[in-house]
This record gives sequence, C-alpha cells and structure tokens, in this order.
Amino acid sequence: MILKTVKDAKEAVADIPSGAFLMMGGFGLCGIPENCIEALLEKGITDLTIVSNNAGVDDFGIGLFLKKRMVKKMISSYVGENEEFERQMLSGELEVELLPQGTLAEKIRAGGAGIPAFFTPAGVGTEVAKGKETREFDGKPYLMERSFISDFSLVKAWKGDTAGNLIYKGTARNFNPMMAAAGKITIAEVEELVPVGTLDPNQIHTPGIYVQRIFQGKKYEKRIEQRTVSTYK
Amino acid sequence: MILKTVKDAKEAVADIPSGAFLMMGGFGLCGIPENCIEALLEKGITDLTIVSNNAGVDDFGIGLFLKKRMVKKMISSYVGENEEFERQMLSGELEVELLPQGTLAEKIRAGGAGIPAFFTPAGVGTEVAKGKETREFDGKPYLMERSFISDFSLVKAWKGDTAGNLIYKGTARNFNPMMAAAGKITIAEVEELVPVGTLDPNQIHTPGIYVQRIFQGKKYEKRIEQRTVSTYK
Amino acid sequence: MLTKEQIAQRIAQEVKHGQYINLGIGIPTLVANYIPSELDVVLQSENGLLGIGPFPTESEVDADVINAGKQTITMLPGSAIFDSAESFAMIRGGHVHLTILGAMEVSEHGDIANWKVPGKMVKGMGGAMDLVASAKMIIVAMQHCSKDGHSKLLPSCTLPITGVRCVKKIVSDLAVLEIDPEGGFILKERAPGVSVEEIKSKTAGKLKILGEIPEMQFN
Amino acid sequence: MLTKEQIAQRIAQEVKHGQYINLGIGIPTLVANYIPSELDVVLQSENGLLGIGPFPTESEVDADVINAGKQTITMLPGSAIFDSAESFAMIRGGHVHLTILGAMEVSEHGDIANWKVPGKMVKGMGGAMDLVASAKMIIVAMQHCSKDGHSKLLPSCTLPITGVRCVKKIVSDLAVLEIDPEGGFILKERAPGVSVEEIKSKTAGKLKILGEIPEMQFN
Repeated sequence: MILKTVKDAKEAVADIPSGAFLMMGGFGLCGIPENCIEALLEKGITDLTIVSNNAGVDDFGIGLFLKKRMVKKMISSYVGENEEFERQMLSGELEVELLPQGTLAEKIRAGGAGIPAFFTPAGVGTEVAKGKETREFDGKPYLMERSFISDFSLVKAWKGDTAGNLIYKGTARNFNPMMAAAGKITIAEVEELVPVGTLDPNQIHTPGIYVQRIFQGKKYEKRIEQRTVSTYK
Repeated sequence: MILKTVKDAKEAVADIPSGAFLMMGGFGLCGIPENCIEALLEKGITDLTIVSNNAGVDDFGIGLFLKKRMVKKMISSYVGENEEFERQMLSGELEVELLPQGTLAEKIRAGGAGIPAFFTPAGVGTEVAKGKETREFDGKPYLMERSFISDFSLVKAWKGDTAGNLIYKGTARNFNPMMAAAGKITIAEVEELVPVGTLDPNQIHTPGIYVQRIFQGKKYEKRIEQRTVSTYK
Repeated sequence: MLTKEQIAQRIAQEVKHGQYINLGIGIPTLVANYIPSELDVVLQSENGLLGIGPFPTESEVDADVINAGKQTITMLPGSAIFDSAESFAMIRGGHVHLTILGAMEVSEHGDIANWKVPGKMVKGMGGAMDLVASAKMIIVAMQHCSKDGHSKLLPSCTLPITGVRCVKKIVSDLAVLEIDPEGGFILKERAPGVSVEEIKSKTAGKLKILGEIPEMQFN
Repeated sequence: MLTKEQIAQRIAQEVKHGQYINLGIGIPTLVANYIPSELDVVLQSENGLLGIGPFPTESEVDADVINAGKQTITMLPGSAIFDSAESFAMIRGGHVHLTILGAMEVSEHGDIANWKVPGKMVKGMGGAMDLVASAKMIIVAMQHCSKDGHSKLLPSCTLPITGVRCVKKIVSDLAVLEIDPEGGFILKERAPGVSVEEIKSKTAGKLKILGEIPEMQFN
C-alpha cells in the first residue's frame, strides 16, 4: 500500500497558498475538518475560494476564516447562520455563488469522476439558470452544469488507515466523500488513524486512492448548532 | 420502515412481461441474481432487452436466456465467453449494443440519479461516438451519453434487511448498486435476509429506498469462470 | 383559520402507506407528529439519512447525527446513511415520493418562491430547488396571506422563484387547494369556520370553485 | 527478441513509487510479477477493487473476489472494494496514474486499436476505452509484428480504434518506443541482439532515431 501519513494539520496544509481553490467537507458544523481549519487560521492565507455547503457560524468553522478576511469567494447552497458573512456579503467584500444543494453535490461528484458537465432539472427557470445552457430531454427542460475540481480538498472522517482509506460516521459523511475524490490534493483528518489492514475492505467509504495526506486530529469539539432533545420517550 | 419482503424468486418476477427492459447485476458470473434468472427461465418470457456488463456463459447466467431465445437485445461492455451468443449475434437473431464499461456504469448511475445526460471522454473518435454529440470542454473532446432506466432491475446482494437495505460482498458488488437505483422496480435477492435493525446504518451499500422487493435466494452456486490458484505462498 | 399545528395535521392526511418523504424546515417538520402510526413511511433528510427518528434524549445526543435543519436527531432500526451526492441522486431520480415544504408565494401555475427576498439577506436555496424539480408530489404548507394582508397565492410569483410548475397541492391556514394543470387554484376544502367568500377575497390568483366546498375534517 | 515475460519485465521498470496502476489482460497482468518489492504501488481492478493480491491458495478461493479477467484473486491489507461506477469514476477522473494494456495496432500519433477485428466475433471493449481516454500514462505491451509479419506500428490504424492520441510508450518484443506528440515513434531502446535496422524494417509508421540507441537493460 501507498502510505499517506503526515504528522499533523500544520504539515498537511503547509503548502496551501493564498488564492487557492478549496473544498471543505461538512454540513453545518457536522463533519467539518476542525484541525485543518485551525491550522489554516494560523497560516493566515487570504483570497481563498471555498466550496462548502455552508459557511460555518460566527465563531466556529469557516466563520473564523471570514472573521480574518481569508475568503474571497464562497460557493455554497445555504449560508445565513453567520452575521459576519452577511456583513461582508452585503458590503461586497465577499463574493458568493449560491447553488442548489444537489447541484453542488453533483458538480463535485462529477469533478472527481472525470465528467466535465451533466444535466439537472434543479434550477430550471430560476436565477440559477442565468448564463447556463437549458436543454430538453424527453420533453423536460434541464440545465447543463459544469463540474468542480479543487486545488485542495479538506475532509474529515471518523476512522482512516495509513493508506488513506476512510470511514465516516453518521450524517458527518455528507459532502466529504465527493470532495475527497474531487481534490487535486486531498487532505483527510480522522478521529482515529489505524494501521493498514485494520479496516474491512468491504466497508470503506472513501478508497485511499483519493487521499494524498492523512493525519489524526488532535481534538474534536464537534459543536452542535441545534441541540434538540426530547425529554420523554 | 417500509417492508419489501416477497416469498421467493417466482413471486418476485411474476409480473415481468415479455419485451421488458431489464438490468441484471454481476461482472462475469460474480454477483449475478441466480435465483431470479432461474425463475425467469421457468416463466419463459421473450423479447427481453437486457443491460448487463457480460452475457454469462453457455450454460450459466444470461447464457441460459440466450439458449431459450428469450433475449432480443443485449447492452453490454464485454460478451464473448459464450458460443450461443456468438451464433445468435452473427446470424442477426440477437441485437447487441456494446458500450465502454465505464460509460455503461455511468449511464446506469445517471439513470438512477435523475441525470438525463452527461459527458465522458471514453469513446471519442471511435465507433462508439457514432450518432452521439461530441463537445469540447476546456479544449478536450467528450461524448454526450444518455442515461438508462430499467423496467425491472435484478440485483444480488450478500445481506439484506426487510426494508430493502443491502450489503454486497467483495467484487460481487460491481454493477449491482447502480442498477438497484436505476430500476422502476428493483428486485433484490440476498444470501441472508435479516430483520430490520440488524444492519449498521453506516455500512449500507444500497439504501432500501431503491428496492421494491427482496427475498432470500434458495441456493447460490457461485460458479467461478477462471479458478486461478497459487500452490505456494 | 388553522394553527401551524393544524396545517401540519391536515397535510399528514395526504401521506400514504409506503411513501418516502422529505419534510422541509418549519411547519413541514411538524407533519411527522401527525402521521398515523399504522402507516409505514420513511422520512428522508437530505444531508444523508433515510429513517429519521425522534429527537434524542440528553444521553443519546450525537453531534454526528443531525437533520437538514442541523437539529440533533436519532436513527431508526432500518435507517441508512449516505453522502450528499447519493442523497440528491435519490431526490433527483424521483425515489422520494413526497416533498412537503413552505413557501412565500405560489402561482396559479404551481410556480413556487421560497428562497429569496430582494433587498434582504439571501441565505440560499439549500436543497429546495432540487426537491421541487424532482419530487412526484409536492405539497406546500403556507399562510394564505402575508402579515400585512396580501395574498400569497398569486397569478404569478413576484419573488425570485424556486421552481416552475411543480406545486401540486397547498394547505394554507384557510384552505386546501390543488393546482389546475391548466392554471388556477382549485378550492378543495375550507378551514373550519372559513367561508368560500373569505378564501376568494384572499386569493389573488384565479380561484376555481367547483360545486359545494366541504370543511376540512380532523380526527 | 523479447519473450512475453521479458516485455512485462521491461515495462515493470517504468513503474514508479506511489502509483495506482491498472493492468490489462495478457502480458500486462504479468507486469505485477516484476514490480520491485521496494516500490509501494497499488493495482486497481476495474470490476471494483484497489489492492489486488496474489492468486489464492485452494482454501482461500472466494467466488466473490475476482479480477477483471474473472480470475480468483486475493485482497491485501489496505484494500478497498467499490462499485463499477466508482471504479470508472476513479479511472475517468485521472486518479489511476498508469494503464498498461495490449494492442493490435498503434499509430504514430498514439491512436490504439485493441478491441475489434471486422469480420471476426466482437467481444467488446470492456473498460479499455475508458482507460485509454483518461489515464495520464498509457504504456502498450505488444508484439512488433503480426504472425504473418506485418508491422503493427503504423502511420494510422487500419482496425477500429479504441482511443485517439493516447498511447505514450510502447514496449514490444523488439524495442521501447515513445510517441512523439508531433507524430512518429521515437526509438528509445533495442531488445538485446536486435539491430536498429531490423526495428526500422519492421516499423511501418514513421520511426525517429535520435543518436545512439542503447540496448535494454534487465537486472
């Protein structure tokens, strides 16, 4: 097997330059690469373009990048849990491209899969269709969407082995697998890094071929946005 | 959960009519729906169009359909392990559409995913490109390929639960997951049918939403095409 | 006039045995509470889960198990987890039978607007555009009128739309209506105590009234 | 002239540390036997496996674990299994670095024909068209001439092609050649005991001979 281990987040992100095109896994704050985010904050690079379904909250996740003005452009499906985001967007400091969530997911999947473009019904007749080709198949209109490939994809998994094979847990999987496949360089941080041969080949979510660097995160806060509990059962 | 259990293969395929458009999982003889094949042979329907990566061998798998002249058209990437196939093809009794294996896999995946068409570099400049639109993206030519949706998809898994969730084993996975998603009606046969709640939600390969009928196969021969062993290790 | 809970309750009557359902944020989420327990249905969460269970107890809370509204939830026996591309493959491919979502406006042709108000902060469409473009059955839960009394059932949407000719049915605080494929809101039921006249006066789009309009029934 | 084993052995010298590799059926499969053990590489099987291990012992044989040639194989520690769509996503997306496959003809522009002979039974292209359309590095293992002595390295292919301008390097029983992006076979090495003259006479396409041509080295 080809070993992908790096020491820590700092080493993993060392060569990410200002102006890079990044993908960052997660849905809300669930399944985000917390350790890579921290390491990038310390590096303090700027002018990033970031593909991420959401933009974090004011004091966690990508929200921290916004505070430090590290982001030039966000490509997301849903933002607004974040006042600094709103301020920068309304003032024009931050460029924002909003895409339907399924279109976003599929553009990333297509990028990793060597498919330059595909057709989807989502967004036909809406603002999202502006500047895009519309075409009918079997009498129904579809938009042509181009795929995304990142310079660096930062993903977070539950377990990973030193060959880069990843297993996610629960709904923390979300955008991580497609982003792992769509990165020219993919950096995976995991809660538990295990030796090759520990994970069942039949149960790998992201095959190691997609991962160039892997490390075990120092700690995971796993902040919850909407802690909702039922008191009875 | 929505329960999908049917009694056996006979009940599962009871309403498949002559002329149906079928997808059948498997790579060679690995991971094929043996029990559904047997039940369809007994029904003796004809004029089937079958999407399957291969066409079985003379006396097993889809080869048995060919012997009984049940097939009008095969859509495959690699056929030729099968003399009766060759005879029917050369005599014009059997229509054959050959597609690059990755294109075949992606046409099925796209069908299940509601994507009517996509672009691939495979086959550009070859016979496969005939009648298909060629288009450049970033200076490289691609073919536009349309997706496939079947009337019935017949897939084979290792374990399944009564809600239709499936887990495959080893390389018997192959085309089965995409075909499961691309069937208007998907019939899954499994080696072991377990109650809902037995399988780990994190480790499901095919979510039950794609499966309309499931049963435990009576027996599996699992014939091997190229038994290759090493005598030393 | 119906409360939000009653709108959810009325919509729950539309749910059929064996359906896979996606519930939007807000009133649609409440529908889950009113689905009769004898119906087997599965709720899909577009962040990657089939089989949404009840909210967790304090000790069950798992930051890695949330719904599309970012709320902590539980899974059920028979649940399945998948990634976002697979989740929207499911939605786009028509495997999710029923989508219930909120709206700011619906046109008499079934266009829906629910993601953007010009001049206000745009939060994004999330999965709504994918859902309305593909689900076989789309039911909208909404208030018939805005807070300042303007009808939200219009000849055509004034806000940027989320999807074209996709809404099949509306349950508002005043009425149940179906979209006529040829255009128009077909009045099917009145909320208890609400007159046809009131609904007429509060529907800006073309309202079609065919015969006697019954009152909604709640069990 | 090289034996099939020697062709495989020479190709194995092209393999680099850290590569993911797809080996076609025939001579390419033999390459695996000659990859130096100090190089970490991973073999991909397009039916859905990364990490092809050796053939199984009798007791290890598992009908559910085969390679793309339908042979029973084993998996290695660190292997991963996936479906056919994912397998070709990997290939099409350029994640597989090196493809080694056989050919019936190669043109001086790097076109390859290896799937169909008119008038003969067509078995299908399998994964070859996807592989040649996407791999970054494509090396062909082939006989320089057909059994009846015709060159298989041509100005342009006469057989239906599998891919256009994709082959980068050829290892035949006579020589190692690279495709010049501007057209032509650049002769890089001679098989032991084979003269440049012989290679010249057996290459129908444009042969480019730059300087002294060394003999292949085998360790």
